[in-house]
Amino acid sequence: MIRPSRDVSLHAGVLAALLLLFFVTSAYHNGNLARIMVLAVFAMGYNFLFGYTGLLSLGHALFFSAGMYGLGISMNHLDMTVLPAFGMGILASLAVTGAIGFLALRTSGVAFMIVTLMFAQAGYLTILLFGKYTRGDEGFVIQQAERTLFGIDLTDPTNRYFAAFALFAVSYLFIAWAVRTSFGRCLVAIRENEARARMLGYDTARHKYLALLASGVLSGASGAGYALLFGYAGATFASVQYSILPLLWVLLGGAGTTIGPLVGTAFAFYLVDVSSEFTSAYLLVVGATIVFLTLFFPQGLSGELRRRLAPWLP
Amino acid sequence: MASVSLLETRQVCKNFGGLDALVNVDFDLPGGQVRALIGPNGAGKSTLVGTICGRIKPTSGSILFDGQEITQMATHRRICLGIAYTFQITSVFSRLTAFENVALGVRRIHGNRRHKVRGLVMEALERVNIADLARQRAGDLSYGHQRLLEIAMGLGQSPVLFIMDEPTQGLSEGEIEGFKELIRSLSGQTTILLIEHNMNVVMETAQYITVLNSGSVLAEGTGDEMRRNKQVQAAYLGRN
Amino acid sequence: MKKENTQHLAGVSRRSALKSIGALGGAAAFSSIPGFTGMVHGQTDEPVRLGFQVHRTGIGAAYGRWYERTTNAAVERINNMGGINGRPIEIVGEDDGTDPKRGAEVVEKFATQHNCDAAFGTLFSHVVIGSAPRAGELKLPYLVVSEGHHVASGILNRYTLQPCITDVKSQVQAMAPFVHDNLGKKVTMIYPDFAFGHDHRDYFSEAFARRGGTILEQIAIPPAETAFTRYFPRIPRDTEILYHVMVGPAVLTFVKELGEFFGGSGPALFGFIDSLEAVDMNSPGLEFLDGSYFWEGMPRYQQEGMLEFDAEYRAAVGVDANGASISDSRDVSTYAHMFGCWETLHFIRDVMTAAAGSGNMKQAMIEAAEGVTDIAESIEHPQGAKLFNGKTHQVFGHQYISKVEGNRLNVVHSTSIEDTFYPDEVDYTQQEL
Amino acid sequence: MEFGPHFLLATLEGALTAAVLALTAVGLSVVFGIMRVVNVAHGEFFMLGAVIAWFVSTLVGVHPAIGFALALVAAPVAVGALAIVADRLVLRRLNYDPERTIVATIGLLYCIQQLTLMTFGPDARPVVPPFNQRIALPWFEFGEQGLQVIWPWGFGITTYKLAVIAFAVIILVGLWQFLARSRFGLVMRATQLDREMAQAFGIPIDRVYGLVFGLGAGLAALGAVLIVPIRQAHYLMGHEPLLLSFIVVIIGGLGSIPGTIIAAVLIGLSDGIISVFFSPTLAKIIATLLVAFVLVFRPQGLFGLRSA
Repeated sequence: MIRPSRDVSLHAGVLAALLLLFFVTSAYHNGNLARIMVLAVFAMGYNFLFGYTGLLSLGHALFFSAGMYGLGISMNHLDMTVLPAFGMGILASLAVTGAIGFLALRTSGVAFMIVTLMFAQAGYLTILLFGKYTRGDEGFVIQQAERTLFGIDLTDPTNRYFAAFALFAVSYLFIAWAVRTSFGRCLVAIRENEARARMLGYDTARHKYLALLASGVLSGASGAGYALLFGYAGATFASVQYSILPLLWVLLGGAGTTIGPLVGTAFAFYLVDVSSEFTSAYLLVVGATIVFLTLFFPQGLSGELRRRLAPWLP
Repeated sequence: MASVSLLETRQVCKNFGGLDALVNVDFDLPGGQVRALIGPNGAGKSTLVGTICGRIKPTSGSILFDGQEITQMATHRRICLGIAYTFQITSVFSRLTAFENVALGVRRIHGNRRHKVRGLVMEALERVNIADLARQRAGDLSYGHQRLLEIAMGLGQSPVLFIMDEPTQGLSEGEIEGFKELIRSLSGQTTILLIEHNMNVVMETAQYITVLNSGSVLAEGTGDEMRRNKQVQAAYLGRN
Repeated sequence: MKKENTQHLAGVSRRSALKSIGALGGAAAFSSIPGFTGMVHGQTDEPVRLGFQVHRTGIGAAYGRWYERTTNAAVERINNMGGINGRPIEIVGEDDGTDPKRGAEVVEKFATQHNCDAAFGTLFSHVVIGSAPRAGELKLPYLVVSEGHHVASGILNRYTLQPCITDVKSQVQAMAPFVHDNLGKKVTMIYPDFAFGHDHRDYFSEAFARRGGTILEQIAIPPAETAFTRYFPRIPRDTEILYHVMVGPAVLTFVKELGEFFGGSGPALFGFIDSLEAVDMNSPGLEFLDGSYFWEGMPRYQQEGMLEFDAEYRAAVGVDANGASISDSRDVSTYAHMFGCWETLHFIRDVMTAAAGSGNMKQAMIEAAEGVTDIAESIEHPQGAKLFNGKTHQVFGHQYISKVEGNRLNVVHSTSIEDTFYPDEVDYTQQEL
Repeated sequence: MEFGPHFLLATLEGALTAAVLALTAVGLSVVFGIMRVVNVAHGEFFMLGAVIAWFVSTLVGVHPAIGFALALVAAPVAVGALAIVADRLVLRRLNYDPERTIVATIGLLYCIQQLTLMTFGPDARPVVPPFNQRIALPWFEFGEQGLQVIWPWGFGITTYKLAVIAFAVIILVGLWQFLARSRFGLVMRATQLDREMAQAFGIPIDRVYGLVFGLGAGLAALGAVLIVPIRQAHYLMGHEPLLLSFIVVIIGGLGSIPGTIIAAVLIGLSDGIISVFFSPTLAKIIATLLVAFVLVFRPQGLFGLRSA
């Protein structure tokens, strides 16, 4: 099969490159990369369910915002410090994913898409309903002074970068490891042919549930990380748009590949960022690029790389 | 009295929207035997093995495996007891390599121990003579090779009971010979339940034959007994 | 956690007495700040770069277009008058998609990529709140034109100011006396079910009750709703005044369905112009609004004998006497809000002028701004005189109430600045710069 | 307002929502059912219908009724033609791969929105209805003098809203007949059942797909033209009809046109009726969860077959 050394060197290379980029790029790109790394965790979580397990959810904004509000509300209303609040973010996303997964996984295919979409919409409206605590669409700020961890000021650009890097690295290595385990390979089997996987003796329902939990928790970690590092929580992040974005990032970057989500998130970010500098019609550029990519890079950027140059790409 | 049967079905019935597919089927399979399940089209062969491996829930009756009641047990748990099943319609993971197809079953039993898994997978592939195709995508294999891969997937699980639904369909003459060889080499180690249309294969491999007709057991016995059985002849000739 | 500061505006009466000294112009107010007078060295010809966060796409796009036109007009005027400390203003405009995530990214880009001296111009509250933390961390003066109560509520930071447009809390509470004394005692409120609407609900209800009125019912409309008739039966029969405010693309539907629902026999209406901002009063279906009242931040239709700088401002921006584009009379501006960009740019010029020569321009700008108190009515501040509160970073000003008469809005009342005061909720000057 | 009239009013408003939703959702349903693609840009076709209606009715500038009548024909045709072009240039080249069409139609969505923003602008623009009379509705009550007719405050509907409901019903019945009886309908059903088989029988699949995509988009545009005199044209208006029709199609059961219509009526009415009993946002939450739970316990939709 695949020689492990290439995998390991790819993962090490990606992480080393991200570390190196901090020292060679400008403050502006540093800031962008910190953001991209945090959001790539969201995309990786999404990819774990969609790219590896084959379940297309349209409700991940809810898992992201569960983490975001879990941290934000714990800090602003319960006066928690960063670490326990981050734990609350994780717990909140775990609880929300656990409950929704229990119901939504009774369905599959398009019904799964709609059920997750509906639960996420209900979640979004619930955030508005409890505007007293969430400040609804307007959201709230997590004060700069409170965003410190072990005495480290997370709002400092360097610290922020490395905090984002740490979150990214942990998630990335988790995914890289998980997809190599027999659990991860079974997810791929479920994606390819669930009935057959069951007939090989795998409890596919349990596998899907665990995959959804992992996916939800990674999304929640990303949401909590975003709120923590950028100081804001708001209902916008629970809206449908933020369920479609990770799908888009993953498909652009390459579904079912470990580096796809990072590639896709970075690509989408810079596509908007660069094109909006040249034209106010940047959405047209973004839209046309997306259509172009789907026509000529059917498996996403890193999927295409795998197909053409590096079939071993995990 | 302690049961010597590995598999027993008791009064199994299955009704599909008013249509009786199985009627009070009592079926016993002793451990170590190679058994063929034959019968005309629509006799209920696939339905019966479906209820055994859990793809189909029986309307009534019970199924025992190794003395354990498994009628309500989830499919994957039955498989974990040592039942392997190859599909009638080829159902491989077409975008994964042949190696990975077999490895999935092996890993479920042996965990993710790289060398152990590699050894068992290659062994299974070699037994069906497609070891040289291990790195190919299953979907790119010829139909016959996909059928053999299905069998290798079952072998990889070292099953106690190996159920094969029309394994020789689509195989070439040479491959059928190899298949017969394989069954003979397995007999004694593994209990095999074979649904088969190719009478040549049945006669040469099965120690015992069960004939199913219109959802119930028509006759059981050795190949020679069945050949002579008037009812069996009628069932087949009546259709032809 | 946010500290409640119940201290009242110090010296309010003295400051409001200064209102009459309008002719002094903007820069006069700063002369009393020590250390900032007459320091003009360190001047360069480099343009002053101002990051302009524009709602070009998304639900704020109708506002964004007019904010951009107003901004361009103000920049042209300021540059023709010699710019800031002799340096021309260069606007670095970038779309934020009316999205808090992109908004924060854009602010970051202004600070670290474009080396802007300040950022300004954001309207939608969620974009302001999403972006402000980044502005504060990057120490980039961030001057918003939003109406939100976010700045004055104390949740933002020392680098965020709202110097030229009043906030919803002061607007809303200033309406209560007029509504109570002239329109009716029993009010039903309809507002969008998000923070902006909740501010209306909370602050108006409180002020109206203080005045002795009764709130009969509060009807919150879910966001992104496109059909409204089914909610109107919740309006109690004995409602004397229906208080309405709606934002977003469906505002016209809302107002039209309100008219169709009552069919000419409903309660009196009092609304915030947000319900009809950028909407032509001659639009089909709005006839029933005749005789109803609206709050306006700045009167859309040119008024006889008031707001003396209004005409000049209209000409500069390219808006006719009816608040529509000079080139297309059906293209109605967001007149009640967009003056904020014009005034904010002049404010930036004045504080940067006052801060000229100091080592850290951005810090000096904030300090200079915090020293501002009175803002006189002038061509630079055509909406009217204002009083800036350096502690809360929020400006206070006049509010206008207009009546719809023959498809135009005529001002019937303007509040005093004092009507809009409320106790301070924060003292940003206590925060580190 | 008293419960009775309130309930009836909410039902009437729900019926209006249902009528337009049915048209839009049937458009999505034929695309989804036959081509098996999720067209994320469906809402943008709806929006374009409204925008074109505005252009046609304002540029023609004669009597509003004539402009509107013209828009009723021009908008669906133009939008349908555009969809056919999009099918030919993009979807066909993707071989209707489910995942890739999602991404490609997201791209189309951005393009259409931005182009509309650049030409039509960001404002909500009204279209004058061809006729619009408010009809006050009566209510019956047992008072002291026995059964009385009362005219509750605000209890009414406009003639135009009633006409929209009627018109939508006519179009849907016509469409149903067309699909059930015409040759094209037969070809469509054959394609839906088995693409390969249909191809083997000499059905030009590519052309059928193009026409189906055009028909779907045209129906969305037609729904939009009908609603635009009530709800204005705006470049972001496609979002809600997309979500709602998507839901309706799944609840109705994939590819079942009668199922889609019944689901549209159920969703439209329940959205209206639930709003009578709960505070507005809570009503939305309940309506949303209701859809989720219907699918959790009946994943094939209300009228779909289990195997689907």
